[in-house]
Amino acid sequence: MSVSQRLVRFFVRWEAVLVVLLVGVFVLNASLSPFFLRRINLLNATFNFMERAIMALPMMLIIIVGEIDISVAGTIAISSTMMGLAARAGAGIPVMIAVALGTGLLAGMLNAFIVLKFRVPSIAVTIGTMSLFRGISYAILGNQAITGYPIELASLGQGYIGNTLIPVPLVIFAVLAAIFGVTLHKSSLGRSFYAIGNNAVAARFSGLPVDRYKAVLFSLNGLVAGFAAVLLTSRILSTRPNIATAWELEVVTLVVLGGVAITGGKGTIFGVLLSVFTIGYLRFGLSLINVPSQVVGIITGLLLVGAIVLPGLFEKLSDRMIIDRQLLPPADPDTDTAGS
Amino acid sequence: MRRNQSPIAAILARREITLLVIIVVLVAAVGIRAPRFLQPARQLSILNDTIILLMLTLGQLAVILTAGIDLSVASNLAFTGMAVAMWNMVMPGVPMVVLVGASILIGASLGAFNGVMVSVGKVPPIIMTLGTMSVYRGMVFLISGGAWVSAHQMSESFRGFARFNILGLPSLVWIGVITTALVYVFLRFTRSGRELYAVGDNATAAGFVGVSARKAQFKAFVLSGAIAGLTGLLWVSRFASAQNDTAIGFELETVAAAVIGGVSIMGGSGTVTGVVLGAVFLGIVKNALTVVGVSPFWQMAIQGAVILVAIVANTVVDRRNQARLSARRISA
Amino acid sequence: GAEAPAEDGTLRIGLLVKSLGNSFFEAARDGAMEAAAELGDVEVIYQGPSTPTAEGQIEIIDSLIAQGVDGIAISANDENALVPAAQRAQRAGIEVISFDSAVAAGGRSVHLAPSDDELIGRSQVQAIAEMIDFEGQIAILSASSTATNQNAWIEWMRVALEEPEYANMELVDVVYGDDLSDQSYREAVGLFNRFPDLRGIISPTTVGVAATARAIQDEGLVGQVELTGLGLPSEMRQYVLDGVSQNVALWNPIDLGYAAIYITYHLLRGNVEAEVGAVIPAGRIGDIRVGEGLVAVLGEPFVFDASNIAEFADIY
Amino acid sequence: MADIVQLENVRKYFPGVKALDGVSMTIRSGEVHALIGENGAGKSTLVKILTGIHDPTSGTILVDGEPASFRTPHDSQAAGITAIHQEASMFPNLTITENIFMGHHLRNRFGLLDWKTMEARTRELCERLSLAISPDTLVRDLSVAQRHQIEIIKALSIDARVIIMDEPTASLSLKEIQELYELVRTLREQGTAIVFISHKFEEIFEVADTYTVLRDGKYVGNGSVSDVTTDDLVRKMAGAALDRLFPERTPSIGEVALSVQGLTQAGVFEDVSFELRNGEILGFFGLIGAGRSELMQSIFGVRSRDAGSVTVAGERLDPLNPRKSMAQGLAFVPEDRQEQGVILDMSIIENTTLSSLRAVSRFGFPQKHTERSVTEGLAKRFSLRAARLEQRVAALSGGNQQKVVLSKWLATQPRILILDEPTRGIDVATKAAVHSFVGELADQGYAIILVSSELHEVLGMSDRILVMREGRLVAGFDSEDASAERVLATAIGAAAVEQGA
Ligand SMILES: Nc1ncnc2c1ncn2[C@@H]1O[C@H](COP(=O)(O)OP(=O)(O)OP(=O)(O)O)[C@@H](O)[C@H]1O
Ligand SMILES: Nc1ncnc2c1ncn2[C@@H]1O[C@H](COP(=O)(O)OP(=O)(O)OP(=O)(O)O)[C@@H](O)[C@H]1O
Ligand SMILES: [Mg+2]
Ligand SMILES: [Mg+2]
Repeated sequence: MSVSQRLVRFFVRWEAVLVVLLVGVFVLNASLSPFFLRRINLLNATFNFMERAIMALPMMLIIIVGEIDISVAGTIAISSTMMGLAARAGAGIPVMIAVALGTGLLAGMLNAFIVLKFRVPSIAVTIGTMSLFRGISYAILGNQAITGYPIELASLGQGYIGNTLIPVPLVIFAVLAAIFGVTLHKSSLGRSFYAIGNNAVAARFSGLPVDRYKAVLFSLNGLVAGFAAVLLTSRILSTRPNIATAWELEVVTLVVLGGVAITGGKGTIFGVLLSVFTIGYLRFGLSLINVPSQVVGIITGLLLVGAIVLPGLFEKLSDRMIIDRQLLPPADPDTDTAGS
Repeated sequence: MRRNQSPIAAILARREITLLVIIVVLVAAVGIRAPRFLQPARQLSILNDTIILLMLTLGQLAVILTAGIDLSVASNLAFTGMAVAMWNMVMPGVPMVVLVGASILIGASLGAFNGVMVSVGKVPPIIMTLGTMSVYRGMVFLISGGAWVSAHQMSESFRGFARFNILGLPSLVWIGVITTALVYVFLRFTRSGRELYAVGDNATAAGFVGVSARKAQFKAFVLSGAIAGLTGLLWVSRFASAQNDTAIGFELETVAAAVIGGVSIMGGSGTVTGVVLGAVFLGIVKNALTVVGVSPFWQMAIQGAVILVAIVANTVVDRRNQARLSARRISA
Repeated sequence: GAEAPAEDGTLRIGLLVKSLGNSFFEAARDGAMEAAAELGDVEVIYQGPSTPTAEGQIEIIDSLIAQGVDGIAISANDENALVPAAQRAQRAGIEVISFDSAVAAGGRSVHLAPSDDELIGRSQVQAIAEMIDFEGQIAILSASSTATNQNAWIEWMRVALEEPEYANMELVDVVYGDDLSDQSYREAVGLFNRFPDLRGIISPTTVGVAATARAIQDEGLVGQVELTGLGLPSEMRQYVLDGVSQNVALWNPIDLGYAAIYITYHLLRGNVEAEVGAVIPAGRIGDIRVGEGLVAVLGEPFVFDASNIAEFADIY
Repeated sequence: MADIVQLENVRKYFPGVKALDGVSMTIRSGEVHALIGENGAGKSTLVKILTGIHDPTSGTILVDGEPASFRTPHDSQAAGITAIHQEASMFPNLTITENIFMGHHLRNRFGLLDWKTMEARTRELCERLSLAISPDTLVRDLSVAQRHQIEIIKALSIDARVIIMDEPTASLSLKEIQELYELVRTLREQGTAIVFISHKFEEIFEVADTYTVLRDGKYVGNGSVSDVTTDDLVRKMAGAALDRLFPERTPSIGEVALSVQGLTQAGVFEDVSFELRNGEILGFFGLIGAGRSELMQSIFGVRSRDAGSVTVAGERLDPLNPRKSMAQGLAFVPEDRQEQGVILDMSIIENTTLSSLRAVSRFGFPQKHTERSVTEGLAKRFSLRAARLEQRVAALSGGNQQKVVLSKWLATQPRILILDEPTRGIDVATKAAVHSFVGELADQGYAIILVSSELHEVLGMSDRILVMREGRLVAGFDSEDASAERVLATAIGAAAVEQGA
């Protein structure tokens, strides 16, 4: 393979494009703002997108098995609300966390139940439960806010590891990402998820417990949403029913920009990690030079589209190169197939 | 098989009927609580309130039929609405016909951008329109500089455009009816319309008979965009105010209306009748909650629950019909 | 506390609003720019999230901290949720005040209220009472149920309605239009349906009051259902002139932004201390007194009616 | 007999694959031209080039002696060429009428679609094939055989001069196949050229006049069918002769391995009871739609049942629990390989180990080298034709995909194998390999259920034959007293046989 071919081949991989984007974001931001590359700023900036980043992990699995969960933000709202009620009732922090996790889990299980029991497309079901979950928060809280969380709670969502400058949520995200990554890419479970996403019928006929895995993933998504609710609540130390508004599409955006096919069966943890930090730091960098938020929206939107178009272009290019090569008189038929 | 089914069973097997029954029950239930709700004037006002959702959902239908989705409709609406409102503000003399044409054109161009990137650039529709959802929304801010266009900055004819009366019905309703009829004819009686179904149902098979998936996707997005543009004008005229967050969050509502109306999110199946019922259903739910006097804090939860029930009921009934059909195969 | 100003002596102050693309805040920005021009050594950074969320505002506060601004004036989407971020800013030596919509006491020094909550609540009730001759059913159409300033005003309206002169008026419902045109419109129509004898609506929110006016007009209820509220003159001009609403009130958002910058500036320069009783000079507006709870009140809401609204409509 | 289409030195390269490498062929009117070759030889690719779906990389196509270029299916339709494709090419959610007219809808003078005329045409065409279905029936509500007939009607609807049939009989049963032969002959008499692709030689000798053989994308030879024997063709296709299609065995039948009692799913199969013994090949024959596949799916546990039980070694298998079935040594090769068999976007290795992940894993993590060696062994055993084992299964030809499915199930080291149409769509050499392999397995004591719609296969392979009709077991035969006539008669139903006789 020639150098140019190898280069083209490299860029066919989605992740390669994302790496370039991330580097580009860093270079651009560093040249535009002197504050960007400060370590403390880079670390602190993560506080603002870690809940969504954490949500992107189980969402990635759900999308890989060919489903989707639009109700995550609603789940965060209801989990935070329940957690707040627990706090009001005088519960300690462990109980509060347990309540949030439990609520999220229940919400996820409800999604799983409706999707799997009635065989309704998950996008339809979760559009409904999105309103239902958030609606329950409104019904409970009305125009009230829950405040007065114990200040110790803050050490979770806005705290640092020991005396370092490393944010707690970032570390939690790193640990979760490692677990999710290993599971997805190395374990037989992950292999099964890909199989299910590619062809659920064939997966079932191959003896994989498709429905059980999907139920687990929906529940897991709810559970993690409950956890995201804990982090967010601890970060803002209050709860209102409009908490995490419109996050559902942001989480989905993180996942699909990471190269996870919305039709299922394709995507890597590496891509999602890159997408999380690309978007996160792009937004942070642009806000450092005070670009209006709407313009930030335009830029991230174009980035999303561009990141998809580019690998496709490279792929076309590389296919053409390979076919061109074949059209030359075949020197050695063996290398011909092996080289592909 | 159809042929040995009784006519009544054939009617009941239609998915739309389930929804119609649900709607009738809903209206009756609300009517018992609040008899005023049943007055023709009220029903007309609900219809009026539902038209824009209905029109957008028709565009959404076209895209979903090709196994796509258009999440940029609401942003498109906001942008086009702002653009024509600003034009009207700057040049109040420009006749409405021109603005109508412009709104359709602007909307169609935004749709065409989606369409080109999806069909030629091979960007999955959901990603493309997630992107343009924020791009178009940001563009509203760019052209308006963050300011609104208010009633007094609009010409009399602009403000009155969505509500002047023709034969006892507001123009908004007429436009909705005409759009619905046109989309119906397009989907039922033109090759391009049928090709949307073909492409969404089985893209490979469509390729085998020379139906281009790319062209179909492009057309669907242009149609969706054109309708979104027109509704932009209607929205701004109806509320006599063009704002930056006009119709924010409306995109998921159109998807919900389509899904409730029995449109298969996988593509290839869905009808205009279903969409009309789906949009009307959502419109009734929203209006009924304000009329019945449910605590405002409960509205969202109830709306979510009702949507869930409708979707589940619709799917389950459909499945039961399917099962009946296949059981009959063996015995036939 | 005042931190050493930037090297060239220019103070950088962030004006953080609820969301960008809102006419009210665009006017406040104009006022802020005016103040900056007068003061000379101030640079205003106008920012806000694209949708009115607390999370979006927190993100911006963090970026303002990272770029080392000197002061931040916030109109908060959520008084509590912003507190931790605002405290982070304070710890970084940034002067944080709130204006228009408060940050809870722990997260700011001074709050610049456009007007006194009680005054707003009472004057709105008085306005609608005069329109309906102190008799009949009224309703309130608010923004979102989570908006704290709205809720404070509504509480005062309820209190005011206890007064004997309003004995013949009945508050039948409070509904929420979420500051969305279509939702507000629908809620207004819902009120007409549910309460055929409804006489008046108070809508203390700019989007809501305009949408309600439109709904009254569309339903042919002009004269039958009266309307007042807090509305931008530009948005409401048409309806006031058409007689849909006899008058609406609002403070001057330009002055609000203007004063917010002056207050932040003087606190930063150490010219005044943030304490009850402090008097802060605010350019053409004159002195502003910091009252109980470190709340400074800009003034009384200004009432726009057919005689004067056209004049203000061109300004904001 | 005029030459209609001539292909000269046509090549088609995909990235990494030379699907066609210099193929020439002449299609003449009034002639049935068989196109044969092993799996992956390039037959379907040729069809796609002729129908404007793929552009040839190089080479020329002449229509009536004039160079033609088929950029889209419309072009080739305009030239009078149409095809019944190997892959499912129907629109399940659309009506029969629509399926027939998609791509060339009729329009009235206003430019709008003329549904009346189209339905009338459809009705006409259906009657021509004596298909009694309303034109507005949705295709998803049709049986497989009916769908196939619609495909044929579709081809007829555009008065084609050349009709290409890519394995048209693969999912038809005998009755429909006979009807198809009739139709092919009628068309030939009317001067239509037919290109007929099949892996079943008896079909080729039954209907074809001439043949063209492809091997590895290359043209190998052509000639008149009357001049050759099956052996000749096989030698041309594979480059070597084939010993025999069915293995020679001396079965030694052992204990009961699987027992099915009163298994019922209302309206699908009713009250089915039988026993399967170790070392036995139990053939299941029936017409398409007899319910065999559904029965097998239910036994394996991927389809629910209303009543009855399945027992293996004294252990009852639960409904809808394929894991338990697998734990008891069951393996199930389903009939629809694209839908139920393979994961198209995953590699050969990943497909092969999918059902035995636990066996190739340590602590839940699949081990690369174990997976590879398992897959390599199986690929060799089935002479899988693939560039690399990491290749996506989607890039394999149909027959090779089937081999991957077989490999997957053998990797689970089963004791009881249920094979549903295991040789559908695979070439004769591989078919023989599968047969001998199935025979070997039986000899090693495996218990095997072989469901097939190919009577010869059932007769040639089975130790015992059960016949299903309309969801019920109607007869059982031992291999000695099973004859083609008797088995077929029970499958069709006595009345039909008398009529036919
Ligand atoms: N779209 C494609 N991309 C890449 N390779 C392909 C594609 N289509 C076919 N091939 C390859 O081209 C070769 C010929 O395939 P083709 O489908 O024409 O075989 P076939 O003769 O029809 O086989 P079968 O009898 O199994 O149907 C195979 O090696 C196949 O893997
Ligand atoms: N008459 C029918 N009408 C509709 N669908 C059918 C019919 N028969 C079978 N099917 C479906 O088509 C698929 C293919 O099955 P196939 O045509 O091989 O027949 P079958 O009923 O499975 O029985 P058999 O294997 O005995 O032919 C099956 O999964 C089944 O669901
Ligand atoms: Mg083939
Ligand atoms: Mg079968």
